[in-house]
Amino acid sequence: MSEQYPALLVIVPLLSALVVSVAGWVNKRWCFPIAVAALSVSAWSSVGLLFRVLNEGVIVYKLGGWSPPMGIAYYIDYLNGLVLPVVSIVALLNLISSKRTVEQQFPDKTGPFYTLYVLMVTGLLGIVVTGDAFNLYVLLEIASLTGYGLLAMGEERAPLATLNYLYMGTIGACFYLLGIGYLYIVTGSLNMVDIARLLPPLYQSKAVLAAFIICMVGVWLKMAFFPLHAWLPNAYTFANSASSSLIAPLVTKVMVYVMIRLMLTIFTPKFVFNTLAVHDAVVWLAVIAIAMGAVLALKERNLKKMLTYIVVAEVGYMVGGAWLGNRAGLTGAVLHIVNDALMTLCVFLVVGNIVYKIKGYAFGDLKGLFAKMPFTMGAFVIGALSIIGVPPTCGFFSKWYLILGAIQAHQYGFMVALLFSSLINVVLFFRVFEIGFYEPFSDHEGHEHHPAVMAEAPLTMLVPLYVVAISLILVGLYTGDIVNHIVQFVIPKGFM
Amino acid sequence: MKIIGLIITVVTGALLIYAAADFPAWSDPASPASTYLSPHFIEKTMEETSVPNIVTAVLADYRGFDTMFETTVIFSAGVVCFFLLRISRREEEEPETRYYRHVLTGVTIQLKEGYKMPPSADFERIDAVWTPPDLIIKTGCRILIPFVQLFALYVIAHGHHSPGGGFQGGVILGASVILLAISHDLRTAVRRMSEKLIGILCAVGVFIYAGTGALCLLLKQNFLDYSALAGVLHVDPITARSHGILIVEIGVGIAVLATMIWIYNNISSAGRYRQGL
Amino acid sequence: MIWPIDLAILTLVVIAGIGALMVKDLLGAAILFGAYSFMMCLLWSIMGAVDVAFTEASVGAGVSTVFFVAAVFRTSRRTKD
Amino acid sequence: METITSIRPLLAVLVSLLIIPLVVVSSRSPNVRETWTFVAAVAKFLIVLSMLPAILRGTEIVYTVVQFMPGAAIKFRVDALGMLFALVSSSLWIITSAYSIGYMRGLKEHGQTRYFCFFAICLSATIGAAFSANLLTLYLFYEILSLATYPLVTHHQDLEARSSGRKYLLYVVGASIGLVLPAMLICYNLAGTLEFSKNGILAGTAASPSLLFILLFMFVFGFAKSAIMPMHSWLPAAMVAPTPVSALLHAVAVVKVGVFSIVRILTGVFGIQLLSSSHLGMAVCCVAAFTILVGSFIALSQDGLKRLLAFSTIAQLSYIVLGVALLSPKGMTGGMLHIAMHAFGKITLFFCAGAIFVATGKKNISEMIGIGRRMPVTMAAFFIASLSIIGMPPCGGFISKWYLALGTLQAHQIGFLVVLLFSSLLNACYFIPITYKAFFCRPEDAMFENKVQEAPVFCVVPLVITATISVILLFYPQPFLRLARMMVQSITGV
Amino acid sequence: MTDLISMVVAKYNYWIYITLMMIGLYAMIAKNNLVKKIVGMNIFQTAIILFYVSIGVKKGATIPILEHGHGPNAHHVVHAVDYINPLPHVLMLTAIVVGVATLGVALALAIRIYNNYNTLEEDEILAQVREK
Repeated sequence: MSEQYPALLVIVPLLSALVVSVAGWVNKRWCFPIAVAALSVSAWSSVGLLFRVLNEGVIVYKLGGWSPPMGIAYYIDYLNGLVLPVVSIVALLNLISSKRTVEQQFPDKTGPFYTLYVLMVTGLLGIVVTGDAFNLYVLLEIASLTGYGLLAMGEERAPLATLNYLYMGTIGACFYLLGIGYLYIVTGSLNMVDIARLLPPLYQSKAVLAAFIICMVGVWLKMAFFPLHAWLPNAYTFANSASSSLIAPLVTKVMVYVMIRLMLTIFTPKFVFNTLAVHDAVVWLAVIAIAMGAVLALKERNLKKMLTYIVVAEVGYMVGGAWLGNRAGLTGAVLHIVNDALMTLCVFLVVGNIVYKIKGYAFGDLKGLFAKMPFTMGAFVIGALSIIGVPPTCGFFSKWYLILGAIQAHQYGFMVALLFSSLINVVLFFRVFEIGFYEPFSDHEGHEHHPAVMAEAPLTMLVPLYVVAISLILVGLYTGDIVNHIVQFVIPKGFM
Repeated sequence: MKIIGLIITVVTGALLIYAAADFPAWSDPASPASTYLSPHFIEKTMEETSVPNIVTAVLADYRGFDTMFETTVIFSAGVVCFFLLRISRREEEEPETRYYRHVLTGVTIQLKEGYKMPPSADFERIDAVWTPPDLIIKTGCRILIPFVQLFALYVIAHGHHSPGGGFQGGVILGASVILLAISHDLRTAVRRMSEKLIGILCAVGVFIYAGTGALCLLLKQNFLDYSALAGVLHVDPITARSHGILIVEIGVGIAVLATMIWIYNNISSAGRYRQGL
Repeated sequence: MIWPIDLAILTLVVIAGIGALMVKDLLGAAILFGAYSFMMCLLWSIMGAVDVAFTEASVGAGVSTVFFVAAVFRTSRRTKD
Repeated sequence: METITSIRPLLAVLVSLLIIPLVVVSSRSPNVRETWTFVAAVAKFLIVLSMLPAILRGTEIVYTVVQFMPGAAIKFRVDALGMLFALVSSSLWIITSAYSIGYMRGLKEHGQTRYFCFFAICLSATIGAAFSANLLTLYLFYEILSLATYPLVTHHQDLEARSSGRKYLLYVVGASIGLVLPAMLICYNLAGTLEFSKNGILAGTAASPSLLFILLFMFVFGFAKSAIMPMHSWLPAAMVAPTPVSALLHAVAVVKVGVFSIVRILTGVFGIQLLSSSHLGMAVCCVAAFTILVGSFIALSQDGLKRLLAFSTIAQLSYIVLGVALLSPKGMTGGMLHIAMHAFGKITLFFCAGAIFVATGKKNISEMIGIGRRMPVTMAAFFIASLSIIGMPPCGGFISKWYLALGTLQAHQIGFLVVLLFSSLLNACYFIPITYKAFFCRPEDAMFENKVQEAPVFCVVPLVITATISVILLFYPQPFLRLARMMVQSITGV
Repeated sequence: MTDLISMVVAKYNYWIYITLMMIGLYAMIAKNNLVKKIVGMNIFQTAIILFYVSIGVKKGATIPILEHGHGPNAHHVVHAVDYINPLPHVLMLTAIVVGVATLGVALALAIRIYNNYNTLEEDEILAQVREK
């Protein structure tokens, strides 16, 4: 069965999304178990795939039995072998955690919600696993459309924010499609590996240059890379917490994966860093992205929106790291895809718990939260420390590689930006801690004994949260193994 | 915003025009796109899949995986529209006064809150903004719809040999029901195809496609490799491919048919399912 | 391919497109968009993309226009630009 | 040098973390909870002690937990200096635990479970820092310590605690992320490793003198816990914490980790050859001397007892830095020894301040006139400890000061000798009057009744013990002196 | 000059596609009415489809449906030059479907927005949001 893992990975969630949809009309209670089972199979096969990749190297799976470039093929190498388990496990954990929220917020629409949820995960997994440039576009649209649906159900302002996201997302996806069209017109192929094989004689072509620029802009739009980030904060803030904690950790990270895939596999580092040689400019863009993300986050008086700006800054980390053009930087960027997905999931799950209990996420709502929800806030502390970059949480190690890459590439601006954003993150999170810890201020040196009223989130929400929080530390401790056994094979040979 | 838009547009346009200079000449038979992959499709399709319409063959077989997700896209659009717009019975406030119309005479009666009409075939429920449908349109459409549907079935079935296929046929089928909803009213259309049926049909359509693929997988072939069906269908692998394509086209047709109606129902009534257009 | 027809349709496509965006009535915009799609469909059938043209005729000129009209009916025809 | 691989360093770090769940679970019954703390404290001390014989034999104990990348791992190496520091802090934890019980219960503080939990984390981090074999591990435990101290500093959860907590974080975490982290990465990029070595990892790399200078000061100021001026002002602010916290953390664990880190940087990363050949040691000495003098002067003008002790700590910490940065064997021995001597002296002083607060509620020196009549034991201990800090016999502080003075002579730096002596004079100026006024004031000025009423026994016994140890250390300064000498010998070969 | 003119003439389809695309893009950025933006979005998408279809065009070739597919002459030799490149058509069928799906979702969102704010003009909505 293990040779069919690549198909199972995507097909099982797809089929079960359909079953969930039908179950929604028959008996709503079946939806959740089916969805969990489907994503568990996905997670299982993605981990199985990762181990197969570790043992056997690149896996090619021909869909429909047609060999590429005629048909569509999956290529699973170290890069997506690493990203796949992250996507599926993050989605699974969030699904389990958000059960109560979904029942609270959409009592009548659990069926469609879970359908869209599983479809979205299908789309994201498909994006990561596919080896065909056009197939990626189709899956991108699945992920986006379901994402719009999920995000739009929220507060009053959610539909407008989502519609803006839809405009930007469509422009982004269409730019990507157009870029692929440009590649197709000069090479005649749609298969990523095949395009890479055909491209070298065409490196000087204006069409290839334009294709690269258009694809990049499209992908940047989708990942909210500054200054194309304007859609993200509102769309994520006003959405319901079950959706935002799926989409915030995964969508930007998967798009970063697509960017790295474009750079490494389709256009190859030789074109990107030698022929084109604009990486300095992009790194400076990333510097601005990080700085602006941090500063804009500082302005917010609202936990969820603050976190969305941190997501914008983190995108800057990864883009900058990937464009540093050296081993350490790229290692950092790839590692940060994994780490940031987990970190963002952790903090957004916390927001989900808070919203479930307190029904608000403005700073004013957080008073006394350490006493009310000590376990949730404990996990929040771990997530926050990871985002700040405190060892031994995983956030530290990706930052380590990114800074090392910056030093080796003599991009001191990027290094300063990373440190600056870490410091701002300290301010951001400790501001939240302060509100949760001190306010309302205890009178007269706190010698009174306040019996704290605990109102902790249910266990189904806490257990996934703690799984994530502990995995932040575990991933941090096993960074060495991840880098030595996986990430270093991601980077093509001969890369600096 | 206008100025920013103009600048962005001009810059993008300039880049695209600049790049177009390096394109192969338009309609050049020697361009890479025409010489690299397409000759294989054109020359081998008949041998490999036994389908004369190359587009259908490539769509449903060589790149069948794309098409499966294309169907999924349309399915998810349907679910999204339902998810966003449909106002559930619990949230929906019943109007204070209900209106019923006697079908034969056209007499309309108004019921205040609390009163209910005994179920009767002679009366139909109508909305406050109800307008009598035009007889000519009503009759014309009633005559037209069967032919539209027949044509749609032809398009699906004949997709192997002529332009068309599951998608186009499905859209036309859906359009015929939408036509019914427009020419009569939404209640009539929903009575013909209930919401639950539509919702299930969408999923079933995609399921036929993906399930066919999964069946191939269970028959020890790769996903969507229709030649695996040869044993089940008792034909040779090439014909099995052709049949496989037909099966998935039917799936596409069902999914598209149902989704188009679903989206229309939700948009035209803003999720209330009362009065359509 | 007959290039005058091709050129004429291309011109019409652009005009219909601009018209759909300029007209100060959303219902009009919807109908003009239908016309645009139909012109596009003709253009593609001239180019030999019969399947694409067929799809565009049923989807772009047909169902999309209906969706637009339905949505405009449920919201408002008013527009400032 | 011979090395043994053993898991004991890791156990020493983990043992106090392991009891945290137990502490939390038993939060309803304080006696059980405190028993767990004691168990952990004693266990930690015993584990550390069990490694002492091996260290004294001249072997090193090594344990690698995880290897992240070449030259950077979570790795423990117990050497003489680490052993010295670990012994001091783990032994004082036992005493502080006892004191905490008296203090916290005496004042009916809230959140005692939280307090004991974070105290345990702090101790783990301290031992971890003491045993760390490379810069990365040191940084890791340094950061954990910073963050785990924050809830302790802000224990009272009022406005003052919040602003102090902000200041604490701004200085300590801000400096470590903003300065130490990049400096560490630059080092890693230059040397390809972060492992402390005898000759320093930066020796022999292509670093230019100006880069070395910048790096050195990024480290010295980055480890802001050492309170080298101008990075000192968090320490007086952090005195809002409950007194046991100030005692153990701001006299022993936290600040000493800062100083310890600087010592490691000077000896293990730069190496004394590099420092002396590039005259960077002098620069550090100057900064330290400045801190000593200014700190002592400011202490002179303080009225709040804990604030006075804080500024005194700032000055004393720089003794250690000065001693090591002199780069002469005697000076280094003195500096390392001062880690232990100052710890026992200063913790006694803080205990006394806390005991006074528990018994009378007084915080300011001006309100303590005549207090010796009411709390004679406490004030006697206070007197002994202040002698130790001043550096006068019969206390342990005398030995370390003696070595420091010899070190300045050995390094031919008479200027620093003057600084040392002058600052000792200043120490005397601000400590002696307190004791004097406590015992020998005119009866009509006394603010207290002539009736012995000490603080709870849990408060008094610990401070008597630490004061006694201070005295004993003069006559029997082992194993600390031996450890310091071994360390110096291994670095300098003398 | 003649080069330029001949280039302009030879690739006029591409120019038209760029023009349409820019019209759509401009409308999406600059228009104020939400439905107008959606119209612009669809024009933008169809422009890309036009581009792809233009790639497939081949001089002297016919539509990509094999003649005499079945029947007595079924297996005659097929020459690639005789038929238009089918691959872009396949891709664009998918793109059209994606287009209509996006359209449906966008309109659903527009209706929800209208239900909340009773207007489709972006500036009026933003003014209402700011008031709250």
